[in-house]
Order: sequence, then C-alpha cells, then structure tokens
Amino acid sequence: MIYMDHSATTPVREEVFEIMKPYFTRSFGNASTFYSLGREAKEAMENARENVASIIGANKDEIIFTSGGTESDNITIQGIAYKLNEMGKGNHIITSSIEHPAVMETCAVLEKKGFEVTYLPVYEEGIVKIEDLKNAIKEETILITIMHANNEIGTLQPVNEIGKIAKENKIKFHTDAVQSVGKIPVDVNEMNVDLLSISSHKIYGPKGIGALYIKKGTRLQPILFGGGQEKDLSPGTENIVGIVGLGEACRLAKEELEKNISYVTNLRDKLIDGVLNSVEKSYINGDKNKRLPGNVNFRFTGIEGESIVLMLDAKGITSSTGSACSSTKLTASHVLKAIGLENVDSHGSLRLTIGPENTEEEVKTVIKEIPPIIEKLRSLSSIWNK
Amino acid sequence: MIYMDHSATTPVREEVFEIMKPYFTRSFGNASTFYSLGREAKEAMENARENVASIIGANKDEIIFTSGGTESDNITIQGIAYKLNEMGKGNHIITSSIEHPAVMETCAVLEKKGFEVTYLPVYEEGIVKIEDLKNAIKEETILITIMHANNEIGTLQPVNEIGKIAKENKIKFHTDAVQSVGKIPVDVNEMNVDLLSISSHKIYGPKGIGALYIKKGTRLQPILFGGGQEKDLSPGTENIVGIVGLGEACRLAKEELEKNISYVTNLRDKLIDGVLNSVEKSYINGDKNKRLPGNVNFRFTGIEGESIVLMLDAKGITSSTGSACSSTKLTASHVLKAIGLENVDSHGSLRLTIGPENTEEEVKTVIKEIPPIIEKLRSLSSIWNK
Amino acid sequence: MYSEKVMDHFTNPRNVGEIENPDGEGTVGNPTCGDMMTIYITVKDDKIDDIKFKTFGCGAAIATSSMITELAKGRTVDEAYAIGRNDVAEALDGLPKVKIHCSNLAADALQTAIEDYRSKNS
Ligand SMILES: Cc1ncc(COP(=O)(O)O)c(C=O)c1O
Ligand SMILES: Cc1ncc(COP(=O)(O)O)c(C=O)c1O
Ligand code: FES
Ligand code: FES
Repeated sequence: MIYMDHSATTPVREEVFEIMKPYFTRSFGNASTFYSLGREAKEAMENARENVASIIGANKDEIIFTSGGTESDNITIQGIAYKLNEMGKGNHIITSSIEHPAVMETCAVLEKKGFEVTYLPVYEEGIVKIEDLKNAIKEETILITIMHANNEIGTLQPVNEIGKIAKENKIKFHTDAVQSVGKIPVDVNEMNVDLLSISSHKIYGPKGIGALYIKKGTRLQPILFGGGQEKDLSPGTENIVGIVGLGEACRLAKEELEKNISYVTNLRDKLIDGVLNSVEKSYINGDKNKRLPGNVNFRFTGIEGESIVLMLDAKGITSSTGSACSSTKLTASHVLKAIGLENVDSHGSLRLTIGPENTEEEVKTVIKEIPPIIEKLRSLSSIWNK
Repeated sequence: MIYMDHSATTPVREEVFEIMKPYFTRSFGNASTFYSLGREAKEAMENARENVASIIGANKDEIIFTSGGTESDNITIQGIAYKLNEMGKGNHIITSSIEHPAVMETCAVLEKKGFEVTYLPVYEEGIVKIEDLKNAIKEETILITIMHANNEIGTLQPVNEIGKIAKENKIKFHTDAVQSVGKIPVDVNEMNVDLLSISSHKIYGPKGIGALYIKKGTRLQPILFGGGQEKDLSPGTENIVGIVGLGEACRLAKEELEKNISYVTNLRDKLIDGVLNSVEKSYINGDKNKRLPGNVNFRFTGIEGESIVLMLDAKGITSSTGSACSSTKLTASHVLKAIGLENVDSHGSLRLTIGPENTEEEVKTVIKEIPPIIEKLRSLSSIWNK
Repeated sequence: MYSEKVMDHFTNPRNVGEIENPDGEGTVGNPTCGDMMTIYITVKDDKIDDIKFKTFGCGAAIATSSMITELAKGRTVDEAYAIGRNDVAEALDGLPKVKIHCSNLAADALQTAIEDYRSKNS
C-alpha cells in the first residue's frame, strides 16, 4: 500500500506505540487520584504536556489536553465568544472561508445565536489578504480565528501578520494548527497567538486526543462540565495513553522537523512536476509555494474525484478528494469553492498528502499510475472533449 | 499491588488490548474516508457499535461514540434541555443529589441559564424515593436524569420505576450508567430510558472513549460542531482504537456478567464482614444490599480518609476516599453529605471497589491490613477517645 | 504528591501522644474541616524539654505535626515560637499547594501552646 492521505490521518508510529504500551495494562491509574498509581499517570501526563508545549514554544501550564482538534476548536471559539460577549466586549468574529468544519460550523451556530461572523475571502491562491482583515476589524470584534495550514489545499496563512494586527487591536487570535504542528515550525510567540489547536492523529500519534494552547491569562467560558480536569475546560478521566502518545509524537516531530521538511518538500515537488508534465489540463489548487511541504492538490478537467480515488485505491494508492460526490452532503468542498472553482472544476480534485515514511520509489509509482487513470476516466466522460 | 479502586478506573484487559493493536499502526484509516483503509476502520467501528448496543439491549443505530462518560452526560443534558426548551416544552429538570459531577455541574450551569433543577434527596440509604420523584414532577418538567449506580457508595437507584413514571408523564429519562454497565444487568427497554451514558475505562476498556444510547426519535441540540461524525453529536475523527476497545470490553463483560456478579459479590461481603467485625466503630455508607456487587464504602470514626488511603498505598493496596482532604476543593464529597453524614464523619470514609481479577487471598490481606492502620491513625488522632 | 520526607513523617510520626500536666497546650483547627491538632509542651530552663502531638487530619497534617515537634524540641521557647509556617513546609521539602492550609496549623498549634505556657508563667 502507498499511503498518501496524511492530512486525513496517520498511523501511530512504532516508537510512539512503544511508549504508550505500559499505560494500557500496567500504569493505568486515574491521574486524578493521589496514590502511587495515580501519581505515575500524572507524571507521565505532565511529561507529555512539556513535550507538547515545547513543539510550539509555549509553557507547560498553557497546554490543556482535549479529545482532538474538533474539541479544541469548539472550546476556543464558543468559549471566547460566550465569555467576551457576556463581558460586553462585542459579538463580532472574523474567520476565513476555508476553515475546517470544526471552526466553520461552530461559527455558523454562533451566527444563529446573534453573533456576527465575517468570512474573509482567500482568492485563487487560497490565502487571506491582510488588507481584508484590517478592513473587517471593528469595535465589536472579539475574536479572529484563522487556520495556520489548510487541510485540503495545504495553503499557509500569514499568521504572524495576523497575530500582530490582532494584538495591536487587542483582539483574541486563535489558529487551528492541526495541519501545521509537527510539519512546519510553529511558535506561539512569533505568531502572537492566544489560542492554538493541535490534533494528535495528524502527526503519528493516536486518534481521540488533542491539545489546546491557551496563553496565560486568557479566559474561556467552559462548554463541557464535570470533574474539573484540564482547568475545568476538558473534563473527564484523563486519557493517559492518548496523552503519552501525543507527547511522544510531538517530541519526535520536533526532533525531526528540519529533516522531514526538506525530505517531504522534495517528494512533493517531484510529484507535482511528474504529474503536471504527463497529464494535459492538470493544475495545482492553491498557491504553489506557500503550502505545506507534504500537500499536493491536483485538479483534472473533465472528470470526477471520487472515481480517481477509487481507481488509485484499486492500485493500492490511498488518496482523497474534495469532490461533492465523496461527501455525504453532495456539495463540493467549501475550500475549492472559496478558491473560485466552478462546480465542474471543483469535482476533479485529487489530494495526495505525503509523509516522511513515503519513498521516492512510491512517488515514482504514483506518477506512473495517475496518467492512465485520468485518461481512462476522461475517455468515459461526457464532458471531456479532447 | 492489590488494586481495589475499580470505580475510579480499570486496566485495559489483555484480550481487549490484543483486539485494539492492529488499529494503531496497520488498519489506521480515517473511518470517514471511503477507500479500503477507511472502510476497514468503518467496519471495525460498526462491529463495536453492535457490541455496545448488545450489552444494553439497544439497536446498533441508537449508539453514538463519545470521548467518555463526561461527554455523554453533557451531550444529553445540555442537548435535551436546549432542544426542548427551544420548542417551548418547559425548563424543569429533576436529578438526584448524588450524581457524578458531569451531571451535577452541568445541571448547575443550566440553573444559571434560567432552568430550574430539583435535586431529589437520597436519605441515609443513598437511594431516591419514588414518592419524591412523583411530587417533583410538574408541567414544565422536560428531563429526569438519575444515575443507575453511584460511583462512591455504589447504591442502585430504582431506574425501572423511574422510567415507568417518566414514560407515563412523557418526560425524557436519562441515566448515567457509567458504573453499572458491565457490572449488573442493564436493559434500556426494561428501564424505559431514552438516553444512557457509558464509559469504557470503567469496564476494562481504554480511557478517552465512551458511548451514549439515544432512543430512536430522541432529538438533541448538538453542543460540539464539526465534521458531522456520530450523527452530528460527537464530531471529530473517529477514535477507532478506542471504539474497538470499548466494543470488545462490552462483549467480554456481557459474556461474563453472571459469573462476575456472584464472584465479586462474594468477595465484597467477605470484605465487609471481615472489617466490620475487627474494627470497632466502623460502618458501611449507603444501603447494604441495593449496591453494586463490587462496592464497599466504609466509615471509621475519628480518623481521616486520605491518611487511610496513603497507609494502604504504602502496603500496596489501592483504595480511595470521599474525604474533603483528598479533593482539590477541600470540601467533603457531596455524596457523603447527601446521605446525611456530619462533616466529621464524612472525613473517615474509605472506598474499596472490587473487580473480577481480585482474589480471595487479596481480600484476606486487606482484611488483615486495615485494622492496625485504623488503630495507628486513631492513636494519633486528637478527636478519638477510646 | 507528597515528598519522601512527608511520607516518612507520616508513616513514622515522631513524638505522638499526650503529656499529662503539660506546661503549655494548644489546640487549633476544627474537626468539621477535617483537621484538628493539639500540641503539648513541657519547658525546662527556658527550653522545650518535651513535646507531643495528636492530630486528626490528612497525611500533610500528620507530617507537619510530627516535623514541628522535631524542630521545636530542645530549642528555647523564643526560638520555638519563631518557627514559621514556611519553616515547617521547607523542612519537609515542600507541600502540595492545596495542603498549605492544614499544614499551617502545626506552627499555629505550637504558638498557641507557647502562649498558654507564657500566660501561666507570667
Ligand atoms: C485543519 C483541521 N482542523 C481540525 C481538525 C479536526 O481534528 P480532529 O479530527 O482531531 O477532531 C482537522 C482534521 O480532521 C483538521 O484538518
Ligand atoms: C457515575 C459516573 N459518571 C460519569 C463519569 C465520567 O466518565 P469519564 O471519566 O469517562 O468522563 C464517571 C467516572 O469518572 C462516573 O463514575
Ligand atoms: S456523480 Fe454520483 S454522487 Fe456525484
Ligand atoms: S487535614 Fe484536610 S487537607 Fe490536610
């Protein structure tokens, strides 16, 4: 199998799994208890917290563990919105038009509850313009939530500039860094960010665990209630196994960051060139340079993405698409719409996301397998005229 | 180590861990994707859903997976309250005074938001009275949320009668069955329950995963927003490893239920008799019979629970207490208060919760170790006069 | 949660008990809060000659009681009176934040006992 869907999820690395093992059956204590077994769990948890903090340049006590990127986004956006609104600070939120549903849907719900949300355009490049952000800010603005790297087209947002502007205007700034942490440098200080979401299963950690950076002094209204764990923000018995896994995944990702960036970027560029050169009417969605090292998002005129994915799958290659047909709602990805693709074009997208365990050999195979698939599908297509 | 804190958490069973293993590094697909790897994950998930449904006599499509008991409780209570209130059905909730914080704190927050909450008393036995429930019901009542088995004193609530009354009055009934599923028979039909919370780590499954039974046709307002997973109620990439583990834990628990009940009950009764007979001024908190097979909650006059737990820990015995001194808030457990213990008495509680892997030998050891510890602490105590 | 020193003083508390006809006696705390401590002293040549305690409370409460009896024994009354809340915690290699409250009681109890002694001997 050639796995090239790393933006969807990643396997747990063997090294990470090894570290997790003892916490299933032996050191399984409840971290909120104070006897030896609980203390062991607690220590492991605090060690992991240190590793998570370290990969984003934060302090240990600014990290809480959550059940994943989705919960981190919800805790932040609902938590800031309700808290600041209650304090009479305003009801306006600025976000981009290519956020993950965890941000997008949460904002949509807040709109129904009387908040006003501005969705910044991202143009063909898939990147927000600082000018637009400046124009959108008003007195009532309480939160800017703009992702670091997009999950579909991999484009990088100018988070440092955004953070600077947010700070100047005393507006809280959150970034969904689920796709960027562990893949490119992320530093909360350079970003001037107040809140930052992390998910474990995108960086070779286990699923069902994530983290949220909360800058010291930032107050959130909780949305889940219970035993008070994780500063009252993500209550429930601590998922020690998951936490330990996320911690180790961060430690390894940090250690290998430089090496992985150049390795993966090289594979990505080879893949892009290889395919664009051999398939006519093929394009790259989103800015070619300001994108994640591992993200490739092709567009092939005249065919539909789900069928490409299935044909690649039959060849043992795992990929994905933003095509409407692959979604349960049968609408094209809002990201592809946001970069201006007409519906017909938006259907022919193919996302290949590369990880450090992919090889040059695999990339060559993919470059070889794609053209005949595209040709075959086009030969079937009612809208393809050579 | 003699582990007797099974109500706090349990280890992952070897058999459960074995089943989980392939999903970490090999079948690690994102269950929301449609290629082979995703389908594998999806199948494993649906198989687990079947096992969870089966242990409570539900249908597979009435089960959603959550990040744990806390999330299940929150999704339910907030979800029903907001939904029915929005529909103009009323704003009154009935619960008990010994619920887990996940229910208790959520109700407290709803009170602040204008809901009215009745906390039924539980008397010395730690059990609500049906008469009190009947008297509490009024036209505005939209939800009854009363736990099946209490986590501290193990007492069982009359859920079948409660369900019957809820049904007669067309009020939604939720039970937090985190402590009862897998330990005593639980059947959603006999209970006439509309919603029921489950947590995996209490029944030898992994932490960070739980489930919620939602009777067909029951509508909830979501509190977390994202990619639409789990019927839009618990969004986020599915925690396949956790789900598979919970499924297997349920399957095994169901298979061994009868056997475990008689085995654990026998150990519990030996432990109770052994200690009560050898320590003067020692008592059992909560009803002696209507309690979980594995729950023992002692009370020793004149001493404080944290010190008992620490001394037992030094002997390799893991236990817990509801003493104020062991909580970060330095207030005694609300459960002990609810059964009418004066503060001084509430301090001397010791909870030992037995699991099927405990042995008769271990129970004997505990019976032998406890009396000298109590004696030593009493000899230090400024409020103990022989 | 607790340092090794705390655990040592908790599991092997020093100077436990009561003194009949002490020169000074001090009780602080409140059993409803879960902690109550009594310290008994005898004084010879202006020095703490004997000191004993009885405590109802958590591990920290017991360990701090035990520790303060060791710190005070043999010191002059004034020196003993000057032992502060932090001195006890420090001597135990620190205490968890939530436990500061009950561990403060030890210094208070000793001071109360010394005040009792002084009021009887002035
Ligand atoms: C950008 C982004 N945000 C949030 C999420 C949600 O993370 P999780 O699946 O851990 O809930 C994802 C991935 O699904 C993502 O790609
Ligand atoms: C009765 C009860 N409800 C809810 C919970 C919360 O479950 P979880 O730890 O999975 O969030 C627990 C255990 O902590 C419990 O005992
Ligand atoms: S063509 Fe079948 S779903 Fe779009
Ligand atoms: S005696 Fe209660 S916290 Fe120490």
